[in-house]
Amino acid sequence: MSDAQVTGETTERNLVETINETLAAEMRTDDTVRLLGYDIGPIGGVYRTTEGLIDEFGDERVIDTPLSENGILGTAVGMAMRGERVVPEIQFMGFFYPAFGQFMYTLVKMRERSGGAVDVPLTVRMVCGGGVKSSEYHSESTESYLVHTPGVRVVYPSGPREAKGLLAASIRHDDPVVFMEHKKLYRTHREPVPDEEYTLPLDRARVAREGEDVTVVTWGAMVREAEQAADAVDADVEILDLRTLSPLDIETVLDSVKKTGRCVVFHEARRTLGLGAELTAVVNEYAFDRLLAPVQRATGYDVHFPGNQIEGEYLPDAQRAKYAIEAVMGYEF
Amino acid sequence: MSDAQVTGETTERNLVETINETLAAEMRTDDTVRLLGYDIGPIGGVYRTTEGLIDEFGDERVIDTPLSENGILGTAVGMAMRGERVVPEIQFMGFFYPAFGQFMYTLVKMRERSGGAVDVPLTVRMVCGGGVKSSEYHSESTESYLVHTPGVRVVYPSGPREAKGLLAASIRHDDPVVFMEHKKLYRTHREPVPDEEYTLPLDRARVAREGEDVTVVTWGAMVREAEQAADAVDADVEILDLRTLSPLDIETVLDSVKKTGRCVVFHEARRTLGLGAELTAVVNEYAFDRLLAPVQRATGYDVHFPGNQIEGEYLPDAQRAKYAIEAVMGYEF
Amino acid sequence: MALWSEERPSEDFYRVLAPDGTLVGDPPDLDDDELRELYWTMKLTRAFEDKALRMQRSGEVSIISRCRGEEATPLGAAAALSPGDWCFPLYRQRSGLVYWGVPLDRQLANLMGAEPETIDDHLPLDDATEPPVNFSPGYVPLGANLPNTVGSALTDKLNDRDTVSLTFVGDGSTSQGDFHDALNFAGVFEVPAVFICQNNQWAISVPAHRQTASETFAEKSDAYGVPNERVDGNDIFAVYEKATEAVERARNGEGPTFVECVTYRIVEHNTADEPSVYRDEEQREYWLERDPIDRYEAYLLAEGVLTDEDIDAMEDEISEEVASAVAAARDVPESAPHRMFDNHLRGESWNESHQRAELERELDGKNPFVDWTGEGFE
Amino acid sequence: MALWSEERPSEDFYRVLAPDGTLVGDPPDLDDDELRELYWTMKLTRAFEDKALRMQRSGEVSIISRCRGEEATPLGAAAALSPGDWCFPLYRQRSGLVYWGVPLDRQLANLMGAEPETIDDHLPLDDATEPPVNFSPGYVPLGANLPNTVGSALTDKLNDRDTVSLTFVGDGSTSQGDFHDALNFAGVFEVPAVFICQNNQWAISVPAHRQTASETFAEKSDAYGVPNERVDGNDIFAVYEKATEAVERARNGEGPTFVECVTYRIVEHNTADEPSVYRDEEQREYWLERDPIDRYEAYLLAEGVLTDEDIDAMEDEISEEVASAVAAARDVPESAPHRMFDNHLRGESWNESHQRAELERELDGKNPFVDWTGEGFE
Ligand SMILES: Cc1ncc(C[n+]2csc(CCOP(=O)(O)OP(=O)(O)O)c2C)c(N)n1
Ligand SMILES: Cc1ncc(C[n+]2csc(CCOP(=O)(O)OP(=O)(O)O)c2C)c(N)n1
Ligand SMILES: [Mg+2]
Ligand SMILES: [Mg+2]
Repeated sequence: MSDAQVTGETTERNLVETINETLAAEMRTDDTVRLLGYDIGPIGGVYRTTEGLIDEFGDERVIDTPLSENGILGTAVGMAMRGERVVPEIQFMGFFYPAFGQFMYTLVKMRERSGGAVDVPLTVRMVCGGGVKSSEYHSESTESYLVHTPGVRVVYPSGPREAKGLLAASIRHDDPVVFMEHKKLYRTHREPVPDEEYTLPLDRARVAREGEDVTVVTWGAMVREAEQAADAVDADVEILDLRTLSPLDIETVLDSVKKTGRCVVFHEARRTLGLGAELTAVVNEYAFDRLLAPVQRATGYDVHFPGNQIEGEYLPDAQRAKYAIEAVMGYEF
Repeated sequence: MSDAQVTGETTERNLVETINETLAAEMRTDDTVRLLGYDIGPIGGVYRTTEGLIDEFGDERVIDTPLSENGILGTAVGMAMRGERVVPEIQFMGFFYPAFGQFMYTLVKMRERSGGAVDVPLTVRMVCGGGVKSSEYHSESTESYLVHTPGVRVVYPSGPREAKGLLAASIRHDDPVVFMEHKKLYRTHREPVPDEEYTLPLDRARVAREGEDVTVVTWGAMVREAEQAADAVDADVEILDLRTLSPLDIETVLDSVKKTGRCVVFHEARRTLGLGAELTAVVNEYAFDRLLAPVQRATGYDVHFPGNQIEGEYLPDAQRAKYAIEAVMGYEF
Repeated sequence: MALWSEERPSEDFYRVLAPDGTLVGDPPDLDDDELRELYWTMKLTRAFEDKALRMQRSGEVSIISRCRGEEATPLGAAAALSPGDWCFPLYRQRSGLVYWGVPLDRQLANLMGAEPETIDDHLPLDDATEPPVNFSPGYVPLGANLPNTVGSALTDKLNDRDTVSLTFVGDGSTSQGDFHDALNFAGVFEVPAVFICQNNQWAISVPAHRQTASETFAEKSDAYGVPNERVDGNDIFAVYEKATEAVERARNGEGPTFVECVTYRIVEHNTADEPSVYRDEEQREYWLERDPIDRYEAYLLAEGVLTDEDIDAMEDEISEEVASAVAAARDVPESAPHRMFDNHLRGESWNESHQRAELERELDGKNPFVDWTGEGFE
Repeated sequence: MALWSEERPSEDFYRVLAPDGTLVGDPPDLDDDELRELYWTMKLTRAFEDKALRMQRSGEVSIISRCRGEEATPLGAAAALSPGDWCFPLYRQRSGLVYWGVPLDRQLANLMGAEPETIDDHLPLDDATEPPVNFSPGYVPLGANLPNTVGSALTDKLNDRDTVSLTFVGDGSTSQGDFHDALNFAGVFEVPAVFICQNNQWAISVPAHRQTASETFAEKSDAYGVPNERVDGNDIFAVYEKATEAVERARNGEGPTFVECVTYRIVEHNTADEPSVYRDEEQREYWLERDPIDRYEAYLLAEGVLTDEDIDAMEDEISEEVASAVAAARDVPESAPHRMFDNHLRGESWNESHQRAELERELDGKNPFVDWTGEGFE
């Protein structure tokens, strides 16, 4: 579906169910789809996203591995080099870092250094995000490390409906993809998800709400916070759900900001070199004379993710978005 | 010295000699300074920066390790936790990635998660940068991965004179520091370096040249390219040599841009989420109504570092800086 | 529903105290007070963790991993240390911390999500409460403790000190690259370090036979020229004895040792886990019969080191100690939000002070995004 | 000046051909053509690399690592493979590549810094030149090849194919976490992989005894339940035989094998290195006497498989082959700058097309920073 065009029956789904069913559907239609990770087999994932899959597909399709993120990515890349559409799981984004070697040397680089001869058609599922009173290491949003890196798509759905089409597209795509799943979205939100299969483009932002006064660029769990902010603020807000963080859909961002003249970037990651920096720079470069106010960044702070008593004050929310919107609306030269 | 105040004798030095002599000087005055890395002992470093040190200080101060970047950082952190001022070496920044686990989990985080009880007073020397016809992996400038990470200082000298004061300050400082050494600077440039010992602040940019029309923010090997561009362009250019990339000296940047009204960020790293993005965002946020033109980023491209036949076209140089300066000088609303 | 099969590890290991509490080897040279202290520590640890579990169920604690059924391993290992030594624990070594007096109230406040600075403010350590063994902060990222321990031990070696550094690694965590780095560096530099492999046979849902094809975990250290031992990890005497030998070797400059302690995670991985989903919980019976406290209690009772009355009295004391820790931890106020900025870099950068001000404004209900000049909010 | 001491590795390993070329074991079952091909391959490799070294000295090649004196190891290993198998080489396995016909001109163009797309354009592979064994691109980051090899082998196992994946690891690179991951995964999943440890006793300036405290590299794989062999890496027969056995085991579903081949880096690490700075170059003598080509040549001459005239003729052919590779590589034009953008992501993102346009403008002498609207340059 190119965005809102899927018709037909829908079923209420949360994100866990959607991921689970989409994985199953892809595995049914393509035998080369295999899942790799720890705690994905009999336990069905610590968040139950792979529940039941080992029963249906067996332990040669749903493969519990030793406890090494680098081993998982390195093995997955080797499988992908041989044509398998592997879907490795990184249980928490905060535990991705030991795998940074394989990520940098093979996952994002194999195709380029082979001059296009060797593809790595894998999709790394990475569980991220805070707000569920977990420990600091379990709550990180460090997509900047991924987005600064060439050679990999970074996809980040804002809810079940997007997730279904984006995950199917990621698995079928021949580029390596990191697919981010925000754990707060797993169970808190249900929405109608089309029953029929569909894919969504891996390079296009979604206009989640149209408006004339100010553009809020956001993604993941922040999209719904942005919607609340938009409802609460005295301005006509356009919300862009980026969906794919790399490559960026700069065209859609620029079109929107040129229309509204104001922009807020709203994300959970730390501010310094968070994606808000890049978006601000791009808007500044190509829409400078249309800007009625500086771009503002409503983000997490430049600290290590704090303990759970105060994560609520760290994390951006509708209120913080509202402040940023009000600030740019009130700006005068 | 607070910048240009060191007086007395100077000697012509290149960067390799300066690093070598500064390490030796710090090791002489502080027994807890130890070097850790591979190829730092009898061979004296693949670029000869540690030449002779094992002869003077022995193999308990200059410690050749097994070939594991993660092992080096992890061991160094354990030593630093016990009060040693370890100076681990990462032979090439492109080989830093397997150590990203130790970097993220202990080096940058130990102090914060111990509530300040445990310090990690180490200085990681990291050899970076392109332009010497080496292989792609040996030429990377990926400081963004470091700067997006809280809890570590990132220091990047533009030449021998700066390097001496910054390296001494880094080693003596109680925060963990990554000290970046651009390999192109090692031997290409000699300049008078004060003989007396001095330190430079680890959070202040240097105004490398004063000017009224446009601010060029840069660092490392690009400073001298920026100076050439400034000489060649028809504008009065102010050049800021950042020296410390984290934490950023935002005050100096804003003061300069508010004065000149124009800004170019000039760096070797890839553009997307390169530090130019952050600097552009900060200038946009706090000096928006003083800007006479969009901030421009003269940078590397968003690709993996290319092979050595075409690295010259990848790398920014005086010509690229000049274009950017001319562009912002010529901008009209 | 798929369940993992289990492969019971060989019990061809060093054992002193049989599961029924009878001796099958020589007990270590400990006096009655010391024997009772080990018992007390295991009981207190179990009571404390069970309380924390209940507090998790009621929402006061966010998550806890218990060492129930594994208490003898961290305890026997830590007890082999001497004041001034260094210990680098993970999250499932509480009995070791309890032994050396890491205050329970501070541990609980941490489980309740307080920032370390808040704990230091409200439950400060002083000369009386500072544990005589140095404990690093607990490590959550698996494996990260291991190279740090080698660095700590190397420091002592290079400074000619006879301090020992001891650390732990789970069966699952032996699969991390950090394990390889640490054992390798330890062997090459012959550092005074002791590595305790707490093999409880599960890494969340993944059984040990999926972690490695080697027959034992102990033998892994051969690859690094590091000597090893393999012991019954539910036998406090066996663990204590081999850990003590390892600590002595380290202290005498004879280098590192790796000790595999075979135990079993009879409970959930942590409070977010439900093991019956992935394993046959009947296996627990076998291991419950090998419980480290039960067998040790049987031994102490049989030897007359303890009476049933002693045990009753101890249980009362333990209840009180736990209760007072709970009370003290509950008295620690919620951490102040600005704590999140503490202890990153020294000094206060422009960015840090600006963001601190933003947070303060937000908490005051003011707009934090209206400093258009970078000169601060008025 | 400090020099490293060397520790000579035990020669208690599998050997067929003594350093003087006499048999001390059973030679493999190879016919004369096959025997001559192995010889030819080593000679050609050496001549090619020596030429590349000279081209480096004259500035045509930026850097090269030679396998001089180590040719038997990669060759014997690669020769054990069959068409359709997979090989994951590093940078010091050229004899293996040469054996399977990876075109010399393409290899040289790569050493001359050409982008892979440029090489494909000007020296394309076709059915005639495509090597029958699949070679991955060479790996520079040490260790990274190892888990990829496991993934490749696992793929074949899961698809019930009898393909084998073979890879290499230097003595130094066994210290990387990737080594641990790969051997561990290989053991657990019993994959059809063969790991060749090319122990040339040096990692740039660091000797093998500083890499590990284990006695041999071979025994490291015990830690992963992976069987191992240790052979004279300068003995083409020994390497070939043990590699062949390992490949057969893998092909028969009997899992992975680790083979340590003991050799010596008699030359510089690469053309940026000067070994006399850190080691006593007199040690070379010992190893020069154990040269793999010399001993094999002596054997072939003694057996009458080769005559001196054959050798002269071969040397002429080799010179010609090298010369024609040099000529072909020199004919490859400098890579076009825009190649740097190729083969990152599929499709062309806004960013990629904009930056391509910027580069093009810059090359045309136009200002690339004057698109103020994002709508492109006119
Ligand atoms: C690097 C890393 N990856 C993943 C996790 C998530 N995790 C926490 S505990 C655990 C299992 C650890 O198993 P084991 O090492 O056997 O220790 P045990 O919990 O059994 O004591 C996992 C996967 C983590 N903390 N760190
Ligand atoms: C991860 C990584 N770290 C460092 C390097 C730099 N480097 C290239 S070769 C080499 C030595 C390798 O030694 P060894 O594994 O024994 O292989 P050899 O060169 O002897 O064949 C080093 C340190 C690298 N390529 N990759
Ligand atoms: Mg375990
Ligand atoms: Mg070597």
